[in-house]
Amino acid sequence: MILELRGVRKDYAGVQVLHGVDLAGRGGEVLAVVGANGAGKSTLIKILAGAQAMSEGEMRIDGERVELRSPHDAHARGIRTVYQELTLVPQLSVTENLLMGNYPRRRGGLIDWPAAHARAKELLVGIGFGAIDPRTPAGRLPVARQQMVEIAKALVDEPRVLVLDEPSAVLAGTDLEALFSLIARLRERGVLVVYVSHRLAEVLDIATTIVVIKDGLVIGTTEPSRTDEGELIGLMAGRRPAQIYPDRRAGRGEPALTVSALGRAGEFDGVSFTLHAGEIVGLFGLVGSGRSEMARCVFGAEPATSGQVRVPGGGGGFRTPAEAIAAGLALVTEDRKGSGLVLGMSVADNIMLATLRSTLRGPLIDMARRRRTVAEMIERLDIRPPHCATMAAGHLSGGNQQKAVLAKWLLAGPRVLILDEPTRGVDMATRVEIYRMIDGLAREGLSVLLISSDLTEVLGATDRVLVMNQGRITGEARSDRATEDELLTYAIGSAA
Amino acid sequence: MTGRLIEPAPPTSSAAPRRGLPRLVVGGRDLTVQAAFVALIVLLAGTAALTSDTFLTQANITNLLKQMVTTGLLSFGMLVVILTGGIDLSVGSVVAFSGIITAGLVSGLPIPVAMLVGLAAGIGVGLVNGTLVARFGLAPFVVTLAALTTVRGLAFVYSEVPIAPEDPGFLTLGTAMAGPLPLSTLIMLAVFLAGGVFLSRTPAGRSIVAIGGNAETVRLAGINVRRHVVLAYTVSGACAGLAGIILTSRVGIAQPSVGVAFELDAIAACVIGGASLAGGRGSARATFGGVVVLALINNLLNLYGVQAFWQQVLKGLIIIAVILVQRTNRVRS
Amino acid sequence: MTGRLIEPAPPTSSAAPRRGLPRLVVGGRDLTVQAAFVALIVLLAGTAALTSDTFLTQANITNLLKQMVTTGLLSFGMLVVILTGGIDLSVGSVVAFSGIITAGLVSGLPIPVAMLVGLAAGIGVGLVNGTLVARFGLAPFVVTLAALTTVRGLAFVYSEVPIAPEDPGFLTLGTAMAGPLPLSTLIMLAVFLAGGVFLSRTPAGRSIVAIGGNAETVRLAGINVRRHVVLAYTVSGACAGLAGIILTSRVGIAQPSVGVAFELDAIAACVIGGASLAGGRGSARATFGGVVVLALINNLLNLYGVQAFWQQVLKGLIIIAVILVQRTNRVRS
Amino acid sequence: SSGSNEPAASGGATTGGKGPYTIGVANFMLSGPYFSGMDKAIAAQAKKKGNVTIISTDAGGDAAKLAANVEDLLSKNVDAVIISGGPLESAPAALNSIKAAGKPVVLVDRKFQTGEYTSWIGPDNEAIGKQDGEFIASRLPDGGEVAIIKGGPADNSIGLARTNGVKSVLGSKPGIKLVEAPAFGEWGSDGGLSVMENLLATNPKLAAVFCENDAMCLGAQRAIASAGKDEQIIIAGVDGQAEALKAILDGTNYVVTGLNDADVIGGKGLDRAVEILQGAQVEKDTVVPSPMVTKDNAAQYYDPDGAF
Ligand SMILES: Nc1ncnc2c1ncn2[C@@H]1O[C@H](COP(=O)(O)OP(=O)(O)OP(=O)(O)O)[C@@H](O)[C@H]1O
Ligand SMILES: Nc1ncnc2c1ncn2[C@@H]1O[C@H](COP(=O)(O)OP(=O)(O)OP(=O)(O)O)[C@@H](O)[C@H]1O
Ligand SMILES: [Mg+2]
Ligand SMILES: [Mg+2]
Repeated sequence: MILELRGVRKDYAGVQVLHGVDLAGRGGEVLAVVGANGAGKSTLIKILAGAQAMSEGEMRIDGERVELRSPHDAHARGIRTVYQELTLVPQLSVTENLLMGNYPRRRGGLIDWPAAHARAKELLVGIGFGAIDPRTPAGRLPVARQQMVEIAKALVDEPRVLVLDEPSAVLAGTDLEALFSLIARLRERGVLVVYVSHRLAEVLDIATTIVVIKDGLVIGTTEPSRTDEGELIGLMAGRRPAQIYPDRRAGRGEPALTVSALGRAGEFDGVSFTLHAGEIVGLFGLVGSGRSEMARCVFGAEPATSGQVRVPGGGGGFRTPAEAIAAGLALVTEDRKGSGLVLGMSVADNIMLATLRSTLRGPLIDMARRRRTVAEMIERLDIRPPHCATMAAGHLSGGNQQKAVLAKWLLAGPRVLILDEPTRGVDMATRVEIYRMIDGLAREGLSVLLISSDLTEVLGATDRVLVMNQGRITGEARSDRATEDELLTYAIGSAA
Repeated sequence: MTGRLIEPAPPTSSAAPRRGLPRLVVGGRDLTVQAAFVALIVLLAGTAALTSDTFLTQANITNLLKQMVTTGLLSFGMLVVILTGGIDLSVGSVVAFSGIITAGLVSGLPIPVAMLVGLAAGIGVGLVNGTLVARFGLAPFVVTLAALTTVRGLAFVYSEVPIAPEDPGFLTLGTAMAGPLPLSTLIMLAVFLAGGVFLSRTPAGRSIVAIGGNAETVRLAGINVRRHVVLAYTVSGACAGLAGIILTSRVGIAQPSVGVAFELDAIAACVIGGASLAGGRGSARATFGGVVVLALINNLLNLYGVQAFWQQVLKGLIIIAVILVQRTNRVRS
Repeated sequence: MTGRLIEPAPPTSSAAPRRGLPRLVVGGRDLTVQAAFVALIVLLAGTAALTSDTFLTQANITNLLKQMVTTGLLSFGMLVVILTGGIDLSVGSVVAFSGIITAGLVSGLPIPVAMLVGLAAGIGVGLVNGTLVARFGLAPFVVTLAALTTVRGLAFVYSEVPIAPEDPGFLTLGTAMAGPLPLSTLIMLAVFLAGGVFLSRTPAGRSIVAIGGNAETVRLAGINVRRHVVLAYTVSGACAGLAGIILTSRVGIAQPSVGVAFELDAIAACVIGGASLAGGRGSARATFGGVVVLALINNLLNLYGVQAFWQQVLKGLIIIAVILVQRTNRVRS
Repeated sequence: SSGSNEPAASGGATTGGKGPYTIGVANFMLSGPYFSGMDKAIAAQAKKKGNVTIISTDAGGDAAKLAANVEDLLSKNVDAVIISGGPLESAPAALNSIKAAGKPVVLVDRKFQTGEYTSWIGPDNEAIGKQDGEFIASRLPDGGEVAIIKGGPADNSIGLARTNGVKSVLGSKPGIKLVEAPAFGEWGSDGGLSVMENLLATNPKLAAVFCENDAMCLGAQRAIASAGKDEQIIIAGVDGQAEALKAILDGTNYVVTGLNDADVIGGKGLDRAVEILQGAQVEKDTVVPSPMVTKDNAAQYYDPDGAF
């Protein structure tokens, strides 16, 4: 065994998060850790990385008991970690991010930059990302590229244990394939890969061992050959969902939003589509295909440079989000932390943010009414913990944060709801709830645009799917007839 | 989240919580910070009362109440700006500017009109600051630093020499007593009360707090971020203008050189009250507590007859001690 | 990344690049900002040369060179602190403190020893500031604000009255010429050169820049963040100490009251040089440019005989104009 | 016109005859009514003369800036420099560079402790303090508590001289107890007000207060009035600020000030500089007498429309 954990416990300010986790892995294994949002996966990983101290328990490396006091200790023991959140320094070049602290030096101690860039290039080529220019500031790369830089960074000094916390959340298509082939090569070299993901299909694909964590405890250890998605979800959530995606009967109503020939220089161009009341339309594409930018332009968050957006009744061409909201639009952005929530404010404040004036009595907010409204939303969306209204939104787990964002927008009573990657980083059980919720909203006459990089989801949860590639719509298909291959062809083929 | 050292880590960080400190939880709310703060004030005041014959005399209490008015008004305005994640260094200059304008106009105009013009001057500076920050995206520190210089210059351009309005009615605002309380203190209290309600119970107030937490989220929620930022600087300008008028009325003479470094006390009061200079955290009540603590420190140092430069040395050390204590008590979970 | 209004969005944001402005790209690097900056300096100096007979005289150029020394030294130290995402408000007080200590010791000790002790005083203040910020997690603004007060007090505690060292050798540092350049200017240039190399070509320098970009990442990379933050404040303290010694030597007398508001000019120079107060962005070269711009502004206002108070008014306006121009030219995304 | 960078071999006047002259004024700080009054008086006198151009600079209270401003003035080739040094103890660098340029320098108000200057015109601050002290003593035949409010900071030797003057007289008078305020009034009315408020709280029996300038006295007077003690406490100041003269003239408890007339000193300072440029032999140090102003003679000095 390279790595063993025994009876690991962890509490945050008295709140127990891990209740005695045991874990063991050999070189050449891919140890997948799955579990619902808030189950404690990231906490476990931070302990492995030396970024958090365990409250109780022990860790052994090669059978020898060790205590990791800092990430540095972990590095010294050959453990490298890629965190769930991107940790690059955006202002610094890729080279600096990769080599941070370990630069080649000249005589006299000064950093030898040409040598450093060469070394960085070599590392990138080594993992199949030679296309990245090591001199670019990391913050200027698309997120998928940034994720690859994160991974390259973890490989700089050939670790024996590589810990990956949801690395695939921002990857798709060829990038994802590159990651999997990299993992395969690392296995051959005898590296232990600890892999956390909510995408059960890929877990079943690449793992050698699957560990299921629930509420801070290991409740099952299995192998891909002996289980399936349904069973894993059942273990994680405590009950097995009858069905992941609700049955959709495409009950198409009047047009609710018409986008014609919309474009924004350098981002996307000539995008046209119509959303109808009561339908759920998927928007598939590889990361970087311009979907998010397009959605932001429709919503008035950024100006379009060409084309039009219209809603029935003559409105459209929104210059600000406020105008879009007034016309019945809502946008759940892909970046919860950056543009979905005010993390330091209470859940109640976040839920009320788009409808601050809805509970006014005279010039003042009626606090009692506000409390009731918030309580209703928390109950309706089953946001947990149930008494979270006064908690800081940043303390909620990822899935519950996403629900809080949804609650905010549902209160605004939109007619068109745009969801940009609403299930990214969200566990399966919660996803099922979100799909159900979207379905319910559509049945009430809402029109939904679901942007997703997850093929199964985009086919399962929608009525029809649009596909975007390099800033253009390159295909459209009915969800009940299309195949994953068909969508991928639209998404990858050249956008003529 | 980019890590920054300006502030202790926000709640999402992985920083380990402090242990071992007893917590005071009432009705599910952790009151340790508030309790520690009240305890600090009681401790300061208690020590003072026990060790100085003078502290509890009516004269001294009245002094204390009067002397906190300027810092108090400036602090509330500063808080509003700090909540948006900004800062207003120009308040001291605005105090001088609005004061001298008001005093200059009293001879020609009815007193209330002159005062309104003085207030308008403060509001004007706030509007310009806010516009430069919100509309042109300039760093608040530099914008208001430039305003500090420019507005001070303008005060001198308006009048290089002090102006003493003759009309005794002009002195009412700063010197009259309303029952046991000085009128000016009452005005400051009213500003804090109204301001507290504004920040916690109006859409605009909530928006300002939220902007400091995450401006992009607020913008995407359909709120006009720019307008609210401008509003915040305008409130600060108005508070500074009001402070200038009251100070002039209290002193009976307006000097273009008044108010140097006033901004530092105002910022200190906010921070002692637990406001985060990164924005999004801070309350009117706690800021008022900060004002009281600062006033108590000054009053005590004077009562004990501590020499001026030792006062400086001690004041700095006490501020550090206060924020250290406060930080140790902050709930982080 | 939480959205904040302190700064224009960092490069990770989705903000679109500005269009329509001509860009100057050389060897794949966008030089527009640098070019605009050099253009600004050339413009200022050119206007001055054309409109004032005096500007290009050797006497005036020498003045200009001497006058930028204090701001220059303070600005470099300030830059290092700003890069970590902090700020150092105490530098003006440190100038007074180290100056008066050095002057006080000159009579008893050899001049170089006295100067070293003065420098050590500055370093000491920097160490304390850095420790309070890095180890206790206190907000840099408040820590150094408290230090501003305390250290000023200490300067007075050391000597209430100015000290004029009799030894003429003491004046060398501040007044001697090294060829065409004042010795003090040469020292400042050396600090900027060495400092530039430190920031761009040593692991410690890179760590400081990275900490301002994302301290958590740097910590996770196994780099001791605290130690580097302490180092940054220590560099600032050392620069301020050196500035205090040179200033005393230049003026010929040490006053405990010297240096009030010096921090503001230093911060302004950094920001004019494009440093971000949120940390992680800024360079020694550009900061030096900022120092030159500020010195030129002061020199020009004097050469044209602008009235003192109007100088203040104009200085603020020019600073705003400069950062507006600079912002318009900044490349984003 | 970049002629005179070379240090002249001998100090003193380089120009004879009647001008025209350019004279540089280096103010240490203008942000006080007394100092800006001085600056104006110099300019007014120059205008009266007709053939003198003034270039005025402000160092904003920064000694290094003062040195720099002087250098700027010299590089503009002014014929003479007037330094209004305010609270500045000494300015060796500025004086050295003037000397190196071979130009005459006239100090107004402030005489520097070290360095060479051509001529000084100013008040005797200690004498003003003594004068105030004597007057207070005469009004308190039975003794009493006398408060002192200083302007600060501690290195301000103008204030120190004034306070020392008062102390030297009152310290030896039987029955008189001196109470020095711990905090500084910072030379402004607002500071004088708060310092006085605190004094009143700690010392209910005060019979008189001396402030190092009139601005602080005006604030102190307001505090005394608010406390209802204007019958009990008399006030003594220094400078002759218009508002103070008016208060004395009106017969309030503001009973005395020492006239430190910026108009007179500034005007004489300019005259002195011009005389030197014209080659006249002049007195090195000239003390401008500071008459004591009380209710009896205040009318003679009070000019409601005067600048200061
Ligand atoms: N710094 C912290 N302070 C307090 N509670 C925390 C902290 N970090 C995490 N938690 C709590 O610990 C629990 C486990 O969180 P963790 O991030 O390990 O979950 P996870 O399994 O990685 O979830 P996800 O799938 O959403 O990433 C959650 O309930 C979370 O709210
Ligand atoms: N090639 C690129 N170069 C620079 N920035 C990019 C690039 N691709 C995407 N971005 C930016 O990165 C952010 C996150 O991008 P993401 O990869 O999600 O792309 P996107 O354009 O939003 O497309 P999609 O939502 O279809 O994936 C977006 O704000 C986008 O502007
Ligand atoms: Mg996680
Ligand atoms: Mg996207």
